[in-house]
Amino acid sequence: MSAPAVDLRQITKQFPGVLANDEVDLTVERGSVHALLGENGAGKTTLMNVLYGLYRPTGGTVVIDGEPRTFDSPRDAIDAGIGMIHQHFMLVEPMTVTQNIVLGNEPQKWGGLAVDRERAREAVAELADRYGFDVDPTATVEDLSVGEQQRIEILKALYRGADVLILDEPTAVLTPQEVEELFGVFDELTEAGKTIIFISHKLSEVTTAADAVTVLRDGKDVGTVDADSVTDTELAELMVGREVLFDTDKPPVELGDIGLATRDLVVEDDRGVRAVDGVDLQVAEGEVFGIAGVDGNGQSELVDALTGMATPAAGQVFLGNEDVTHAPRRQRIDDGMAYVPEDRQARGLVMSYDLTENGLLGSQRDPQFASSGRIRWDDAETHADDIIEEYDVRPADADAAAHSLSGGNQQKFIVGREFARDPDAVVASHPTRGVDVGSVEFIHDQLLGLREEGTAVLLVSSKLDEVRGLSDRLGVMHDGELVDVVDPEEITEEELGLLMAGERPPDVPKATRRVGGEAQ
Amino acid sequence: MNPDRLPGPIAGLMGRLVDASAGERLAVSVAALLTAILIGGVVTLVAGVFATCSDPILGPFCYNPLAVYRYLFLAPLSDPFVLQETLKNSALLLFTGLAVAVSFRAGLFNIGTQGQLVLGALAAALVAVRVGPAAPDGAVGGVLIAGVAMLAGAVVGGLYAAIPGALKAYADANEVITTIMLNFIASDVAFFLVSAYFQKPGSGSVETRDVPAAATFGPGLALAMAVLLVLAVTYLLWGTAFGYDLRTAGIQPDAADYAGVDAKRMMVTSMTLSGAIGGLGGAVWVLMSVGRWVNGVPALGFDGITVSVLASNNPLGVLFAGPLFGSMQAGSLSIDFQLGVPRQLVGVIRGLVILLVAMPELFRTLGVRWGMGGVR
Amino acid sequence: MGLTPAHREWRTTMRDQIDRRTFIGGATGATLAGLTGCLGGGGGSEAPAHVGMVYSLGGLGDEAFNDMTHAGIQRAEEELGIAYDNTEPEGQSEFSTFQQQFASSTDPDYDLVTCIGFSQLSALQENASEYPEQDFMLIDSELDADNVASYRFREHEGSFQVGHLAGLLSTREFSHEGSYSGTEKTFSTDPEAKTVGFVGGKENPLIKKFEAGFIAGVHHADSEIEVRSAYAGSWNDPGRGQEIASSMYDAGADIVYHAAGATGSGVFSAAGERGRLAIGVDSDQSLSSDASHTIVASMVKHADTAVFNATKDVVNDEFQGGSTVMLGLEDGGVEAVIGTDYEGEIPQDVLDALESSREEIQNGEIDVPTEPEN
Amino acid sequence: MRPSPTRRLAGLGAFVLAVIMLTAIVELFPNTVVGAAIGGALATAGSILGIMDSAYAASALRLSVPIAFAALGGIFAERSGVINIGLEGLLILSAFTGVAVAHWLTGDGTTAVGPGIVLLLVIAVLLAVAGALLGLLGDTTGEIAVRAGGGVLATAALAGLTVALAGPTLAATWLAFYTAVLVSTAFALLFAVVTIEYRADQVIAGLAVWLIALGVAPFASNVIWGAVNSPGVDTLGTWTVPGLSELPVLGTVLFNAGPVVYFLLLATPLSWYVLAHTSFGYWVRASGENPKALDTAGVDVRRVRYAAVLLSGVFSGIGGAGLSLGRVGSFVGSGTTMIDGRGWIGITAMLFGNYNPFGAFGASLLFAALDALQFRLQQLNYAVPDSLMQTVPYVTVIIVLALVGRTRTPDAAGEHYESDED
Repeated sequence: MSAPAVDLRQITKQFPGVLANDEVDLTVERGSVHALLGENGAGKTTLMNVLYGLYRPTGGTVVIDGEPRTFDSPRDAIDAGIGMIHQHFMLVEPMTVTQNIVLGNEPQKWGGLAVDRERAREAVAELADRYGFDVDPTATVEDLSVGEQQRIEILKALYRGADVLILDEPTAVLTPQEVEELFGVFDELTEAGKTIIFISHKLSEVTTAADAVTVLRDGKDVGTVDADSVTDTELAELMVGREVLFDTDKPPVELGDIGLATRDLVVEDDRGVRAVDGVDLQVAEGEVFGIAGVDGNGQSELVDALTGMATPAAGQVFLGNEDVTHAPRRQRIDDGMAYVPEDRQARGLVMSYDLTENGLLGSQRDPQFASSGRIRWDDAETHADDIIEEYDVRPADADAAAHSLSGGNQQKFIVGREFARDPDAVVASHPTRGVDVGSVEFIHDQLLGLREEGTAVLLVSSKLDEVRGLSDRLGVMHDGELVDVVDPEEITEEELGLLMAGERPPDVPKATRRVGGEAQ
Repeated sequence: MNPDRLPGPIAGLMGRLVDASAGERLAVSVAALLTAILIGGVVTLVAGVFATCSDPILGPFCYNPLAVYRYLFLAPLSDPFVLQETLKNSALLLFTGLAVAVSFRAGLFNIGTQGQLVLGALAAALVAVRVGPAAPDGAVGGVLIAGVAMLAGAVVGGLYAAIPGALKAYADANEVITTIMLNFIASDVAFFLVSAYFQKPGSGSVETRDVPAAATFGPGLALAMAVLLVLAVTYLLWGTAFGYDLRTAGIQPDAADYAGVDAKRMMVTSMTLSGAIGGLGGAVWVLMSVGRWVNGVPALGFDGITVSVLASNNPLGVLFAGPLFGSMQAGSLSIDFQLGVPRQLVGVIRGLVILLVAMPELFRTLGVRWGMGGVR
Repeated sequence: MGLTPAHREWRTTMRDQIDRRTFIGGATGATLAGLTGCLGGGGGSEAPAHVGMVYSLGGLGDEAFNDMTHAGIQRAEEELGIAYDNTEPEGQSEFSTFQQQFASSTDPDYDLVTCIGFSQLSALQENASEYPEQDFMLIDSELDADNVASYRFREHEGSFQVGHLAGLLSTREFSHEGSYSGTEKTFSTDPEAKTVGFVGGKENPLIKKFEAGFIAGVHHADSEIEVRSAYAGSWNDPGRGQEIASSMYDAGADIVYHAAGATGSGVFSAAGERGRLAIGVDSDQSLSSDASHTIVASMVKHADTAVFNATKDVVNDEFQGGSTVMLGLEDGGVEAVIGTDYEGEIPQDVLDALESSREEIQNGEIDVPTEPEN
Repeated sequence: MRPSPTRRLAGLGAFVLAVIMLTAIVELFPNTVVGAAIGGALATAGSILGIMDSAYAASALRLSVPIAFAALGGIFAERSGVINIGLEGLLILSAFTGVAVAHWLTGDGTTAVGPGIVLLLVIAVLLAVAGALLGLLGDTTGEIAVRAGGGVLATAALAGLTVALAGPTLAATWLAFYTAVLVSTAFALLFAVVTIEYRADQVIAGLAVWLIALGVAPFASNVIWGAVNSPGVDTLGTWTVPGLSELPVLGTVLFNAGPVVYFLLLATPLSWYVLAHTSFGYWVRASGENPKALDTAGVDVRRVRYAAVLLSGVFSGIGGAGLSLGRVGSFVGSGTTMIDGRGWIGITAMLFGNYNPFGAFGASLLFAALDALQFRLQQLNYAVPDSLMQTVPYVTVIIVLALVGRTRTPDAAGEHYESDED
């Protein structure tokens, strides 16, 4: 057997403060489809950027066709026959398909005075023909569908002589039909001897399309498995890992009325794709409702619609008894909704503000800190100090700018601020991501404390232990739909994995309905 | 100044203003200013070679940069006239610098302060002329007229700035381009309006009638008003929820959304506020400097950009940068007058300052290279 | 018509001045000596008078109005030994500043502040009462104040003369061999096309006087000649001036007269390109223009004389505060001067006709309008 | 390049609007008619049509030169992702430099071509050295040497050729013209360094370029001539194409014009060609729309942007010196200088023309034609308030922006681009 097409050995990539890849090994056989599986932030993209020459590894070797290589730039990687299709397409939208494909390697005529468009078009047509792509070389890219654009990207790599194609989450933006077609393309390509590496965090497609799967978790590779023999459940376990199980003993809480609910909620993403597709859920006061699911299955969009960051395309959102579907975010804040956002650096904190100012984010008009529009900075500072003390934020300095805090401390501050609102409803999106173990426990206790106070809590997390341990009921999302609502204490990890993969195993322990009434 | 020693609310405010990166920005501004002055000095020296004079300072050099800078910065101290001019310029630059700073703080490039000022000035002049005869005599009347005129200036300037704000918010039209265009439109339209309808009888130039003398005031009062306004706006930006919303929207729009700020409305509001301050500056220009609206309004709006940029859009910085440029502008009369160095030199230095302040990277690089960790 | 001795002398001064400009450089060169490097230091304190010059917009080097007044003060410097300082405002709002700068200065204490141009009227109204001890002179406008001497010109009369000349030349064969921009060329009229043109800077009552006199003069020669007028809307846009004049020449104009400051230099370029004629304004522009072969005549407005006389009055302690001197054809305040390259080329009957119309204006037989007839 | 139907519609709408505004202004302020509105309108239309002859077309073409060159320069810079609002400043600088050098070489009656060549070469060498130091000319020493040397040699050859072909005075004027173009380019290089190398805000830096030029040109005029306005110098004259210039209409418009008009007529299609048909054009567009796409395709975004900004300097140089040396033969530095906002109109023409060289040329021509029309109407005694007429381009652009929004601008315009960690 010949040398593997790609052999990454002990790749380590250190960013300031973050170890993105930790001695990762990856061996990809020629002519195979190899999937790289892992949660967001597991280091998949970093690893591929190393392979594509965008990053230089801190340690380890890149071996291509048995030869160790050092890439200083993508140009070197391209020369070595590696092509990458990024998650965000590197296409120039107002230019034509042909122009995009030949960009940087235009065939010339008249001694370089002009691009030989005829030759370029022919080359593209010939290439498309060879791999069975149906593209119009003269079409403008911005007029094409996402799936078509992706094929242009693939052609672009092939035009540059790529033998190894890296695709970063290629299905994330595709419709199911387009995914189907893409996998068809994979077959064509591997038949022609090309090698494919694709990044994914969707279990089902990995087992469908790949020959082998390497799973990354927290920057480390946790093993490579044969895609034909592995089950989705095993993959889910590998991916999410077994973390310390918290012995959270949740005292029974008297359930109140509906605190937070949606009805037939539909949310579209930027491209008009239905990211949330008809979700109905009710969270009672005094209940933690967990949402489990692999990242990118509509959780973010659901949270946006609930919190007023996005306007739903259809359906309704209720806060208590009130229909807040079209209410501005301001009103939801005033009505007692707290929100721990997923992206703390863009939304949750103003990075150049100090903690006193960040402590006001969202409460800047709260009578607690402002009287007739005037902010009482003393009270704001006391408030920030309280959060700092209670949540053990370090450095314990209300004058420190948010960007000077570590990610975990930033997160603790946000959680502290939101929970301190004494909210009626909480939407917490990955509240413990990037937080140290001790703090995780603390945040969990706070969440449960809110529950006991009769707050409706919606918890979104990709950590299975977390949602299972904290939730009274657990909803599983897949592809924009709420697949099922289960009893977190009864369900097995295996069943949960299947649900997350979009399958419905028989006899899943349903959550017993304990919610009082329907949303109005 | 140790903020902790100040009374509570003020200490809080001061703390807000002097945030973590203020030191760096201050360092960049000072470095940029010094570099611009240095380059300006070299330009002066070299220009002196091409000029002809009867008494060169040394060899072929006609101009003495040191003398030039002595006049630019120190003339107000020794020459009452230059001092008077400095006060006037400073007051006006405080208004326009503040106007620009407010919009920049809100994340909007309001290059249109000039146009807002021109129309605000026109409105103020017309209102003052119109209201004049109806107002009671004496100081009361003067205050009344001036008050109404300044209000008119602020309203017109604000409304005129609301146009690009609304275009940006609701039509996604780049405010840089629209405000530049609106500058030209403002001066052309004002010229037309005055020459066609409000021309001062018997005058050969395009100008309005004189505003009532009772309504005019000196640079002292104007400066006091400007400083008060700067402090008021400082308070507005750092002491109120509105200011918090405005700053957050300017610095991190996503976080503003998160905090429940209506970003689009904030664009219109902050542009209106900025324009109102610019329009107020125009009114002060009419009432303090000329006593009527005349064609050829000085480029105070553009100077305001310089002031704001040098002050890194911090109102308290404007409080220093405004008078600095005000003094340089007044001093430019002196260098022309006393040294024979063309006063356009100040325009060159002004441009250099903006250019240099715009590239903090340069100073960071230099700071690192020279081992000055403090600049980082 | 022709060169009066006074004018000959003035022409020499003007030539000197132009030559000197390239040498002296900074206009304040004369006072530079004692000043460099010392704050508030006074220079030339032994001079019998100090004059502060506040020029009109467009600045020195306009080869017209401002340079003319500059020539006047330079003559005073030479003949009377006075000292002077120049300021060139860049906008209308700066007039007041510069007037005040001179008026408030104590070292030197200016004996006279010369305010050039009608635009300074409003500013001077205030400053004259603000500084009652300061003597001012105002050119091109009138202010009734004890400390202001006003000098105005009958521009329409001079314009009538050049209009008359244009009208007379336009209807006959007339040509001049010369050069433009390095190429030999013939500059001629087209007797068939009975059209001449007028280009103004910004439209205002003063420039309207030029236009009115010019039109009247043209029609005095031949009432059938069409006069095309247009305003450039700017004093500093020669590119536009050139296009406007070109459009007039293209429409059949033989001769174009301008009263447009620096914009007017474009009129000469247009004439040069088209091989047509132009008429200058304010000063004898054939002396300074690069396109002197196109300038058949200039309507000279002796602002230099006004400046010189007022300065002399101050030196002799005879300052005429509160008076208005009106300078017209009669007293040589305005006159039509044949271009240097055209001396001796203008047919005698034309010169005779000009001479007689001049007399008729002076004795009141011709009443020159101050507002354009159409 | 391909405008979508909505954009085309918006462009058309804006054009119609401009025409309506023009007519409205003409109609609102006639000197004569008040009552007979319809008759007056017909008469106006008649006389407007009467005005539009070949001389009118030629005039509009000449007036459009500095505007269109600024617009072409702006197109290259902005399509590469660098917003250059300093074009007005570049026009001012080159207009001044051209006259200053021409006056230096020919001013005192004698003509000195030698110093002109030396000056030109010195600037060319400095530019080449700067380019080499910035790493713009290539990666290997050989490459750099060949390109830098080639540039300087080409400049020398051009200068030599000019001197050989033209008489001494004309040659000196041309040398001054070349120098002005190089100085404008050098200033554009400064702008490029500041924005690309030091990541200065493009808008602020552009404003600075404008303000500096607005100060430097009158300052230097004052130093050299003791006044903000220059004495007269010779112009580049006109080029008459033998035979063709005799053609009825085209002859006047196209074949008997100043050299800079020919340059414009060449530069417009050439710019279009470069953008649409050459690799460099592909790169410029990609760099402005999605620099990352270009970077990952292995092309150095930085060099592309430098080249584009330098081109904007070259074009602005031709436009500015073309106005001062090509036609007028002097520099006027008072007030807003003789450029008087033409660079800004150039930016509006660029926007109105949707970043297409032909579109920008058309828009420049339209604005220039409105101007030429305005002062022709005056001559027929239609009192058109020129101050209102001058707002037409600006209002048009605002309307276009309001209708079309930002979608027209290259996606990455105004943003710094840095390739990920090296």
